[in-house]
Amino acid sequence: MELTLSAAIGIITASGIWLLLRPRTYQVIIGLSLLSYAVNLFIFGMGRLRTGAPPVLETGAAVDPAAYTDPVPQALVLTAIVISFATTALFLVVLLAARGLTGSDHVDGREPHG
Amino acid sequence: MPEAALLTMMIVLPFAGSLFTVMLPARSRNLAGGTAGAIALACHALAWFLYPVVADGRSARMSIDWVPSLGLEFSLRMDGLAWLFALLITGIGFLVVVYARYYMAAEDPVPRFFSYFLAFMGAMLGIVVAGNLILLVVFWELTSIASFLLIGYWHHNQSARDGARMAMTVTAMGGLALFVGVLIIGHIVGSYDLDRVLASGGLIRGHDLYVPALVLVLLGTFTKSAQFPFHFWLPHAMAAPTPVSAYLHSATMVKAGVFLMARLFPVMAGTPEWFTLLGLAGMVSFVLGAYLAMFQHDLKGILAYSTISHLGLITMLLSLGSPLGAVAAIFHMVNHATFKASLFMAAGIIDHETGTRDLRRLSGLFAYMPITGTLAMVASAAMAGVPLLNGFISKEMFFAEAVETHEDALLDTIAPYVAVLGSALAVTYSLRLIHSVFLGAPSESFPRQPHEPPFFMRLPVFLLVLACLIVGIVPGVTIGPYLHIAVLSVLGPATPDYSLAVWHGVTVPLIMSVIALSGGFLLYLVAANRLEHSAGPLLFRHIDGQRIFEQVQVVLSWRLARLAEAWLGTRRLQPQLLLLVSAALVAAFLPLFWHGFAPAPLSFANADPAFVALWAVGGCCAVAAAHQAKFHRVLALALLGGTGLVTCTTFVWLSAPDLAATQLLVEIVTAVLILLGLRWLPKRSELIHELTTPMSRLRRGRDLALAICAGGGMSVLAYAVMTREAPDGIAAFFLEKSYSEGGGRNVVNVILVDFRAFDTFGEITVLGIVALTVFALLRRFRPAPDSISSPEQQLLQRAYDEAHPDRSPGATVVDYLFVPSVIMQWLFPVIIVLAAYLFLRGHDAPGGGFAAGVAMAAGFILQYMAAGTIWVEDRLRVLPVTWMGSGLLLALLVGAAAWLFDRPFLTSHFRYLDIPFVGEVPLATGSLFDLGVFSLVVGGTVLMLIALAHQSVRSLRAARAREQV
Amino acid sequence: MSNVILVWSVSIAQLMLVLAMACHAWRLLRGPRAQDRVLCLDAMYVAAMLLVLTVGIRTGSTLYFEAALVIALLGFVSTVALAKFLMRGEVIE
Amino acid sequence: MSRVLPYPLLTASLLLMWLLLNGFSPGHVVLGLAVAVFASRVMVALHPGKPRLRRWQLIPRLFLLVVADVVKSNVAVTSIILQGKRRQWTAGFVAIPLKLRDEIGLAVLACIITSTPGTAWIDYDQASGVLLIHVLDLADEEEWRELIRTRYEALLREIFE
Amino acid sequence: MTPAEALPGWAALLVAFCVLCGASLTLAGAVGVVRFRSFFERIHAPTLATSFGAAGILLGSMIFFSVLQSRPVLHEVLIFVFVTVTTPVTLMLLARAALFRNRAEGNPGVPSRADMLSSAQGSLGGERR
Amino acid sequence: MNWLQHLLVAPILLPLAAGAALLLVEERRHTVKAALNIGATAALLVITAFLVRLADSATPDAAWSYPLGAWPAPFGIVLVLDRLSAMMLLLTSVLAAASLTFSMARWHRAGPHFHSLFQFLLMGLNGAFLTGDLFNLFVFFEVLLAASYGLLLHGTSAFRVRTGLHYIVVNLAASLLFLIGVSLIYGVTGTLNMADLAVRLPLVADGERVLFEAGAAVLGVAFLVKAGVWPLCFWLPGAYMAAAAPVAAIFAVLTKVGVYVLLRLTLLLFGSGAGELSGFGSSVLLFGGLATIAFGTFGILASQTLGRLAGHSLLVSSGTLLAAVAMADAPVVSGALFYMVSSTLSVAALYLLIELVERAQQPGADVLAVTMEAYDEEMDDAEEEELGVATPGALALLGVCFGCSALLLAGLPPLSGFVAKFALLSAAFNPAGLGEAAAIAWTTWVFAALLILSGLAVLIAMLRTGIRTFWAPLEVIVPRVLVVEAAPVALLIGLCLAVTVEAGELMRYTDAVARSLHAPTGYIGRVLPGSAADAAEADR
Ligand code: NA
Ligand code: NA
Repeated sequence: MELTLSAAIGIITASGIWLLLRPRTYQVIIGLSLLSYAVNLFIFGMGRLRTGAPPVLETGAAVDPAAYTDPVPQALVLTAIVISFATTALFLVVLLAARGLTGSDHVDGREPHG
Repeated sequence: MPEAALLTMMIVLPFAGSLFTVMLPARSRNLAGGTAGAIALACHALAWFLYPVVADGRSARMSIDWVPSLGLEFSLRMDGLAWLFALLITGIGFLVVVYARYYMAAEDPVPRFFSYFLAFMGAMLGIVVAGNLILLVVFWELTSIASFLLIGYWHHNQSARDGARMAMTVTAMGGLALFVGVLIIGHIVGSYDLDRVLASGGLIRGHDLYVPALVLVLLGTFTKSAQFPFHFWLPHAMAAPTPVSAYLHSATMVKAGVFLMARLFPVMAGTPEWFTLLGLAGMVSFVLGAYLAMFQHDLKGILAYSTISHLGLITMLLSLGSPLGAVAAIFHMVNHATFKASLFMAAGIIDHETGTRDLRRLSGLFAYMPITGTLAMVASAAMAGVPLLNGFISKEMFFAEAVETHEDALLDTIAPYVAVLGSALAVTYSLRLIHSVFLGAPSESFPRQPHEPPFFMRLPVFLLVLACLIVGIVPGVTIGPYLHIAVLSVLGPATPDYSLAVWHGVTVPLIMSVIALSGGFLLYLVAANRLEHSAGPLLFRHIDGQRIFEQVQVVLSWRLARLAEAWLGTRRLQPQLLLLVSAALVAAFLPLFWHGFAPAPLSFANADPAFVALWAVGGCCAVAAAHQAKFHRVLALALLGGTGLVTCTTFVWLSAPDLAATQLLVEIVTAVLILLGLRWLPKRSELIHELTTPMSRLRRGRDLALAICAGGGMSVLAYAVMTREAPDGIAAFFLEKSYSEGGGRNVVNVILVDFRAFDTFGEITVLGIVALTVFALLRRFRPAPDSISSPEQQLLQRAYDEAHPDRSPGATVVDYLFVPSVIMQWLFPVIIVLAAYLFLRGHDAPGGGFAAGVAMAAGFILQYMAAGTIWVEDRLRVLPVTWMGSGLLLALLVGAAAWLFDRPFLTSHFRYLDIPFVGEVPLATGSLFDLGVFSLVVGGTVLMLIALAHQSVRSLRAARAREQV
Repeated sequence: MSNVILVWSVSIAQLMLVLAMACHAWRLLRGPRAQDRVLCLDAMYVAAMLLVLTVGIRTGSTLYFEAALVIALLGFVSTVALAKFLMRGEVIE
Repeated sequence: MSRVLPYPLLTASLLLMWLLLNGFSPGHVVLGLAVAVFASRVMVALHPGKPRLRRWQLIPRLFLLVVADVVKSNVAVTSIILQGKRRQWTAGFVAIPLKLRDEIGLAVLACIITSTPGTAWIDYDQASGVLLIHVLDLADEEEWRELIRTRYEALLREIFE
Repeated sequence: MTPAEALPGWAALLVAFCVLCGASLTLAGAVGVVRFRSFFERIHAPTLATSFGAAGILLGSMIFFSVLQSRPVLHEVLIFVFVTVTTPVTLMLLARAALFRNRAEGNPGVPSRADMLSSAQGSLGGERR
Repeated sequence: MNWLQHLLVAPILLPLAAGAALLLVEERRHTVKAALNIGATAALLVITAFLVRLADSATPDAAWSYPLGAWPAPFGIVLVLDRLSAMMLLLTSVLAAASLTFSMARWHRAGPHFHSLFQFLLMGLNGAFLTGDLFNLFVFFEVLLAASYGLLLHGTSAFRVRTGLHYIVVNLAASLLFLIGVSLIYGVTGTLNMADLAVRLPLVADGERVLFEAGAAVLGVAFLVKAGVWPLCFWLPGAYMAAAAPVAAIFAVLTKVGVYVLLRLTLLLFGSGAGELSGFGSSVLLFGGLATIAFGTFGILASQTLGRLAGHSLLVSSGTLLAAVAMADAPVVSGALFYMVSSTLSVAALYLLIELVERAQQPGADVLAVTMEAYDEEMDDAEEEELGVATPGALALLGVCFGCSALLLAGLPPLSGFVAKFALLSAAFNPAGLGEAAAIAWTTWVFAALLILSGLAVLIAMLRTGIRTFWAPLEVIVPRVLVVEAAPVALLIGLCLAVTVEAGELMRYTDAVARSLHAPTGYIGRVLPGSAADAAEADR
């Protein structure tokens, strides 16, 4: 489980970084989205992996913390999801505006010469 | 009046006067001049009031705390040397003010001039009376600034601007060096207080840091005193109005440098380093200045180079480190100030009267202005060191010191010869000045008809020349006591016996004087004609100090800097990101390499084959998305969706139902958003392959390697942490208290709306801000020309509809959406119910305000897709900004309600309410807070989606408008 | 006993569902046309939803139901957007 | 009544949905009713055509019919897929002129055709009422036309028109 | 997996059967997606998953939870309804888009609108005859 | 709970409430919006000034904490007010007041929702300064960044959008690093509270400490991006130049957030009491800081426009601060804080001034100034007349302000820039205190040299531009300067003057800040009542 997820995080990160380093704004936005998946999974993993132990209490009786997975990283990921959604939307619009104003979808707003 | 008050007033008055005059109207010459003169005179008087104190051998002091923790005090301290200089500064200052009042043209905005002048005077006074080295540096730089303003007074002239800039750059640079030097002295001594520094001579000279400190201090003094090799700025400062030159280059500015050397003489002098550095600079300046002065055609040019030369003389004297040398140096400072000030003023008169300062055009002026001529001649004679004038006496002392042996060094050996040579050259240029300007046939070609200037313009010259004479004839009675006070304050117990007299008998110095005078005279006889017509100094003709300075400055401060900036930086995004990723990679792995690190052995235990397969799919999608994003945008988006889906499934698999639902919803909305945007991006086809050069392939290889490294790094870190025992952290608290104190069973949700509700607060604010930004950006959105027209598909379909008589325009799209839109519309209330469901059960089960809000927004967007913007907005009034504002305020109010119970912000409250027939209903303030979240999320998400969607409508409208025109 | 039955059957079912997703992913990559890809994405959503349900059965928890519900009701929204984009070049007119 | 509950059937369905989601309890009936009424009232704003159910008693018959057909076609399509190259099939389009005009009816027909593996709704021409479907295993075009028109269209027209 | 232990054997078998059936149908559909040669053939495959594939697993889930919690757990019905209602929307939109794209590129094998109308006309005519 | 304590959360809630309320006001009602914004900012100014007094009145190195939601730290989020955060709050609200006033001339109408974004930016900044929780810090970073994106793009233009894009991408990437760092730290230590982290660190096992270090390093990179360290700073000059003047002015404090956090965390977690972790990353900070100063210096010299010059001088000030943080001696830190106040105020003043100055310039004058110098072209060979020209009042005022900014940024006397440099260098040369013999490290020499040279570079560059703008033109374009535009510039420069005069008082304050940063037990004790640190504090 841990190995699979680590590998997955690595693969998504690598794909995301490859795209982040590309010259087209669309590649960058896809890259950032991939990276935010990777980071979300990473944060999530920091609470360690458990199956069948969602942090939703069954009863109001005394709680055994060991019976549930760590809820904190989940809360952090939720916050991170929202923020990355917002920033993705923003970046999208900025790249559209840049494309509109500069006429190019290159990240520098102009086609590389040569 | 107590001495402290006198001292303070002396510093405060000029600055106050400066502030006052600068506010006067441009034409109020008399008021401005009067103020300046009165202040100069007042300060002069103040200095005299302090005479009793300094005459006693004490020093007047005042001190106010400024930054006590750093040893910086605003302390003033007037000893003999300072007092003598204060007299000079204020006295000559007063004379220059009188002179300037008549010199400056009626149209000149004089108040500004006098304002700068007073500021300069204040700063100069500050230098001499500063009791703290840092304070001295402060005043030091102030003189640079004020002189910059004064030199650049006629700033519409290129030469004034250049001269001012050069003076400022060079002297400020020196000032900064001095600053560091002073810091080092402070470090050595442990204090910046002048008294303590002056008492620590041995400590300073013996310290490891003596040489750096000395070099830095000398950088300051040499630049200020225009000593070789920093002399070049001074001639160009002549672009200033002549009163400025008269002031700056006689008694003040340039004297600051030698003053400071005299000031630090007791603590820094007497070492070989001091001797060599000062001696070298002084000698070269002395001879070179005199040599260059000979060749000048500009009256002020001669005076400027002569100033360099005389300051070189003073520096040489100080270099010797002998008490007598110091005495002579101080004496010559005073003498030089008097005759040089008067000469500058005379030059100004000539310029003023004839309209030129060019020696080649001036001739026989004596006939027109005999009085001025006489005064100028006497002053020149003083400059040349003619007996019975003050310059002679100090020069005699100079010669006497030059022949003494101080150090066993070459410099010491050649000193007498250099002294004689320099003095001879001084005689030559003085002769040339007098001869060329006043003697000879009266020229006819003056721009203006010359005559004697107004009395008050002549008066200052007269007074100064008178001083030269009196001091030259009876030095012991006149200047003697005052000089002694100054000398005592510098040398203290080491003060030697010396006598100020015209006649000491036939001594070596006298012989040297004779040689110099006659040699200079002979030289002038021989070379007069050549000098008159020379195109510039021999050997130095092509060396233009200004040009070299400008070239160096341009190379260093422009070409080199640009190169460095381009080489060390970039304005392109990709290298920046490359650096960022590399930095992160290095940062994360340096500690691991450093401390040695072994992750847990790879283990396939509890690896579920389905899970592995799932990630095989997800990983492929990610890699493929990376591969395809350039040409196949839609495919990349779909692949991204695939990865996202796998991620969501993973969350489900690993006990995070909240995350799964939220991530799914967000992904759906994000996909729609990106698709909305895709319409405005340029078409890109795989057919148009960009040129692949070896370089670009290399770059891609590098990026790929970095990406793989970064991915591997993340894997290693993730694996390392996940395979370790979880720390005993804060999680247990949340699990234990969630139900009992937070009133909810969904711990994640309770964390979000209660334990860490503040995070949520911030997070929804981010969403709101972004929505506002998106809205603002899109309101001014200007699509690129090639994407303004409708998409190709729509054009084709419209053309088809128009070509077929049985089709109404737009029939294709109507048919296309006919049945689907029915379903999509009927799903709207269903989605509302779903949102309500997600919202209400959030506290106890997966869901919550955020998920509900996004679901609701998805419902909205579905309607937009089904029927178009106009259709929806005809029917639904969506006020997203209001939703956002209300949501934030609601959340805020819920949080703030805790204040009513004197609890911290966001303190929650919950209880189970027993409603008849309905049963127990949980009520938590957290839910209300969540309602605020819901409201904001709906508003924000919808605002973004709608703002994007509206672009199509806008361009449609624009297109229609164009068609109509 | 019933545990063994369930674990095995659900595990096998999960593997089958993931394989189904893999098939879809393969077609998603291969195309050849955009419509094929979009179709596969939609199908993947459904398969993922079923996978989520099986996770629920396997862990005996109804907490994952919401995720499945969300896919069922809203999963098609992005597919609709994609389809409209293919047809009209624009998602919202 | 129509102002308070503009779409009673919709409201009832939404209430049912609520109760299915939350479980049956008096509290949830009240709450669900509130949510359902609210959602229905939002629907008013969109002004969709109000569905008329003429003969709702035919719905179970339609349902059973559909289930039977879906089972059959599931088997058929699965067999086509699993037999692979050993089995030949011809896929093709069938254009069917429809008389059914009610949009809800058409939507239901679309659901039925789509849910049935082996048939897919491709296009519907509103002006002429012609429906284009795609059939995976197309033996006889006319047979399919008949099937759709007699089995489903007729029934749907009875229910909705 | 403690909760499953409480399940009677027959229920476990039933659930296993339903789930496996559903999963197999879904897999079959996916295989179809891979195997079919054209888009219009492929469009038939996913409906295996959305009809009986989903039904199987949903039924399994319903049985499982109903037995486990000793009360009818029926909310899976909703998922079925939603899938059934939403799938046509996607498929219709997608199919029509594909039709348009094929027509616009002039690909053979897809009927033009005129073909479609005339073929329908023919059948109507046949009826009239 | 003491009502004073509720005031701790006011710097966050007040802007939030104002920003939200502003959303409910119609876009066209500029006056109402402006009035609301001004009111909120003024109130903030008063509150933060009060908080400074509050923080300063406390016992030598104590802090006030505010547990949000009444959940005890480290579980809940806690706000912490100490001298440092109070000072940053006040600095922020001063800048806010100045740039808001300036924007009243025209910028506030240049695009929708300026006022809300402005208030949200303040909220983010204040939150970042107040929070005692790492993840909450991330959230406030995002708030302030999101608002800064919006403000940067305010009044859309091609250049703004182009540089804005770079700004956004780089900061998004940095935010991801932030998340990675925070989560790694959580994964290793199980806590998010900074003080709790300091308490738990010594208990972390060796193998895990390495992972913690990796997390801290990644986090550090994220902060360094925000602080603008070389080579992660290339986005900064362009983005800030592109921003509207009042926006750029308030952005002057954005880089300081990064520095603030680094300062806070370095001394809290890696201070002298941190055992093996003591001094972690300080060499990176030091050399990064030095390199940043060097790069900023080159950039200043190479800049063709004032905007770029201002941006690079921000880099210089960041570099200076980072290097000073790395030296980590209390007097240096104190000097650095003084320097931070002075340089932030002066850069902000310059950013405001640039817009006014540019109105007085012929287009392209800056470029011309440099090329003319470079190619030694004389512009006017006309006979030079020795006659002065009267300067119009507005231009004279701008000239004075410009001169003051030049002095401030170059660190020349008599303004606070000089005192700041003196404080820094004096402390760097005398780490053990003036008069306590201690060797001067070679890095200190480099630091001093760079600091001096950067000042010189500013001087040269600003002389170049200033002369060209105020002295050279024969025909003077008299810019229209409104009082609301001149006043904030004058205010900021006046504050620098006040800082100069009252340098002793400010240094006393920064000394106290530095002392308490170096003895974090007081901070920890206040955040975590009942912890070991608290007990130690009680013993003293
Ligand atoms: Na000698
Ligand atoms: Na002559």
